[in-house]
Amino acid sequence: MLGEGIVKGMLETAKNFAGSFVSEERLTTVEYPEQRVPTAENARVFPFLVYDGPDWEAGLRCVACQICEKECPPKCIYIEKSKDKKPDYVGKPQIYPARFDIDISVCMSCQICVEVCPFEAIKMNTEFELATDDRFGGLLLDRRQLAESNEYYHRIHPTEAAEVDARLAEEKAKAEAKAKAAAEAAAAKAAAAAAAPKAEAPKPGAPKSDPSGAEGD
Amino acid sequence: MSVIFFLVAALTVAGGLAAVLFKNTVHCALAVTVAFAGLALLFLSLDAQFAGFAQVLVYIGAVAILVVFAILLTRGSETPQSGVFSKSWFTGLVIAAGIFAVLGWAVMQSAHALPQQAAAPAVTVHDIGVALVGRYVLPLEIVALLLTAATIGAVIVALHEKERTQ
Amino acid sequence: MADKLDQIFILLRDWLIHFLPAALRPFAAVVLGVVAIVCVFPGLFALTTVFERKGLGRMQNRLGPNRVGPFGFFQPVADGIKSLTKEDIVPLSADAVVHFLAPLVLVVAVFMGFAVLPLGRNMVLVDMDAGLLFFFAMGASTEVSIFMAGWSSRNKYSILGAMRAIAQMISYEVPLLLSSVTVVMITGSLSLTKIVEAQNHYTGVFPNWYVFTPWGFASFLMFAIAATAETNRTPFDLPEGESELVAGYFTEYSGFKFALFFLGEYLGMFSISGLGATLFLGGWSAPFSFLTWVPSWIWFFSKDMAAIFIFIWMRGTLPRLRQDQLMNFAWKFVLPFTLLNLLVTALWRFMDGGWLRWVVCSAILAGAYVLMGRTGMARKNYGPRSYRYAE
Amino acid sequence: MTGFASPLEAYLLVAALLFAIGLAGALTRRNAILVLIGIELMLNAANLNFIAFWRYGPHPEALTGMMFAIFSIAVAAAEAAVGLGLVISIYRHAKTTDLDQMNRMKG
Repeated sequence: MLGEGIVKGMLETAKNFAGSFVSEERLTTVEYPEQRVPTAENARVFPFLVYDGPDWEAGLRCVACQICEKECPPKCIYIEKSKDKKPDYVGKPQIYPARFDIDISVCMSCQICVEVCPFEAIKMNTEFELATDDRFGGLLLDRRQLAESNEYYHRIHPTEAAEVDARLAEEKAKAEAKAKAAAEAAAAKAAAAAAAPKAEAPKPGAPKSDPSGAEGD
Repeated sequence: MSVIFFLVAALTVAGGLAAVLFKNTVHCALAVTVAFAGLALLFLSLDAQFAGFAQVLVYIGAVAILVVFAILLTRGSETPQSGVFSKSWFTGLVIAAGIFAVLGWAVMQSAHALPQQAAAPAVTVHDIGVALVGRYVLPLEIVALLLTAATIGAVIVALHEKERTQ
Repeated sequence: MADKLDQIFILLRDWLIHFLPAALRPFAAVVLGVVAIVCVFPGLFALTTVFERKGLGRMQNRLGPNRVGPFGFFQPVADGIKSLTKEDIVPLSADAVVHFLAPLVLVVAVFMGFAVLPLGRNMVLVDMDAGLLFFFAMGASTEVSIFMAGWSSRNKYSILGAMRAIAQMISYEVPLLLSSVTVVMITGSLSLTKIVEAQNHYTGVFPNWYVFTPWGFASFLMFAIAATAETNRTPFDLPEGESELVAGYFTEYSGFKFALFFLGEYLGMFSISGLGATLFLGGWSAPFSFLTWVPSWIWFFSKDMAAIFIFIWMRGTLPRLRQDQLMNFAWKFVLPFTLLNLLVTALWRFMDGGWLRWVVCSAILAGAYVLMGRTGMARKNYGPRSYRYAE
Repeated sequence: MTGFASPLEAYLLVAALLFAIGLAGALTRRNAILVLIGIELMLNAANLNFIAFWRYGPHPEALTGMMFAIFSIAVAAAEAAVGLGLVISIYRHAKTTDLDQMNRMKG
């Protein structure tokens, strides 16, 4: 009969209307600022810079190699190398970024900078509340704003950070073993050629990893 | 005769004048709507409620809308370049002025014979209904027939001639 | 005491005007009535907007607005401030005068309709002999304002929306009038107060409302359909069709003029719901004889609000019709059915009281409804879709 | 306050003025629709006369003038519908509503 479907539909909406007052699970709305959906572990918004240790400036893993700057598709990363070197977290003197800016109004969250970084220095953040009332400089983040501790990284991406740490530790161990072997070899050499003038001993924090060699290229 | 009468009469005449003088056809249609509304108010001031409301319902609700529909269907909303008045406008104006002069003269001449004041007639809608189906039942039927014929006629006249266009 | 409460607004008005000299009193009484209507219904409009949004949300398992004030009830205040402070934009090519006048004409015409609605016992602004005709005359005037708005904006969406709105309003005005005529036939009066009086008595505890008769129920149904179309509400909201016409005839309106259109639409809903309640649901009369002690105006407003709730409910349920479906429905189903209903009403009027006329009238109407629904509104198989491209 | 001998005279003068305006419109405009508008104005002026005479006439209870006006309103609606239908039909045929260009019957 004409109008049957209308009545059926009206009953359906009436059920929804009454049901929404009775059962809470019908209402799927999350009232955002007060209630939040926990962010998924693999969520990514914009990049940040990881630092180790308590001091953000000293602990930055970035060595200003500028690979990310070159690879960035929308060219939103600006890096200025430092003139001097300073020891990185393992103590090896490295160039550090005197300036590291990311324009997140340009960034498209593609994660390529993270993929290409040989130092695990740049990672994706999950922070999305970045609105600002400053139209011109507000979305240009400098290195102070970008720097986040390794603990923070562990907090937002625990699985990934654990992998990264394991890899770094492995590389560090490898580098130390290599250094040790080199030192031993040098010592053996020195012992063998005792008559020869004293050679310069390799410094304790020798080439940390293979990519660092690549950086020197 | 009160201030209200003069205001309403001025509104009606202004609406009519504007309808005749405006260049844009849609403006003319809207102006004539004002004239229709003024006439409805004049009917009300003459204690003819039913006629006044029928006037609003038919003229503003139907005729004015029909007119604007016709204007838009005939692309008449643009002002034509060649002028809005016909070649023989002067003759028309003279005839209209002459008729107004004659009518005005006639009214003025017979003014003394017109009734002075009349008590407002106590006519209810019920009386009108009774008169419509009593004394005036034949005209009513004829009007019904006429309206049916007009509906059919208007549909046929304005119907798209499919054979011709395809 | 109950009588006092029932007439409280009349008594208040009389008390207020007794301070004035006798010559001014009738004038002041009218002014007070107008002021009351002009305050109460926009207030109801503000309340309705927030309830509509919350109710629609609930129907779609959402929460609806809940940010401004407790449970979001101050939302209309925020909306009002917003629309008042927004820039009033008039398109460069628009016809400025007509563009300005359109919302005013709409709101004035809609407000005029309230003048004849009996909001309670003795609570009618003008008790006109031809009240129903006046109401429909004012309703017809809104079409002009819609045309003015659409045409003066010089925007294709506006003019399309306006033409759709006018075509729809003209098509559905016929069944709207014809379904009201049945009530006039039985009551023998166009005065809305007389129509309410005719329904204000009881058989046992049940009221003699017209909706509880076969012809009255059919009329009420057709009236409701036509009224929904007349106020451009879902499922007949083609003139506004956000998804196709942006906002129809008020696309080019912003700020307070837009708010006026919005107000006009809701006031139209209130007035036509009030008319429906007056014609078929006994206006301000109580639904049971033992409830007559409740003030009459409470009944009127609760019936009005119930009708508004049904409007909102339909909006939450039904999708929009297509233009050809709309016109087919008006001319092939609603109009013939109301015409038949006129005949049935005449039959009811002249058959002797008793069960026979109930059976005969109900049978005719139900049979016609089923038959016309099957034949006229049957789903047609149009075959494979054919396309015509522009040359 | 007025120079009119009777209220009826004022109404008759307004009606005459409207009639003349309508006639002028019908005779001077080029657009067929505006000619129709002029005719409607003339009809309305006549209605006003009927109502005024009914109101101030000797037998208002007979409703003659009122009835005439009501029938005239009904007929005018039909006339407008048919007239505009004709205009639209002519427009389809001649692609114009300009009456000065519709001179094909001219010898």
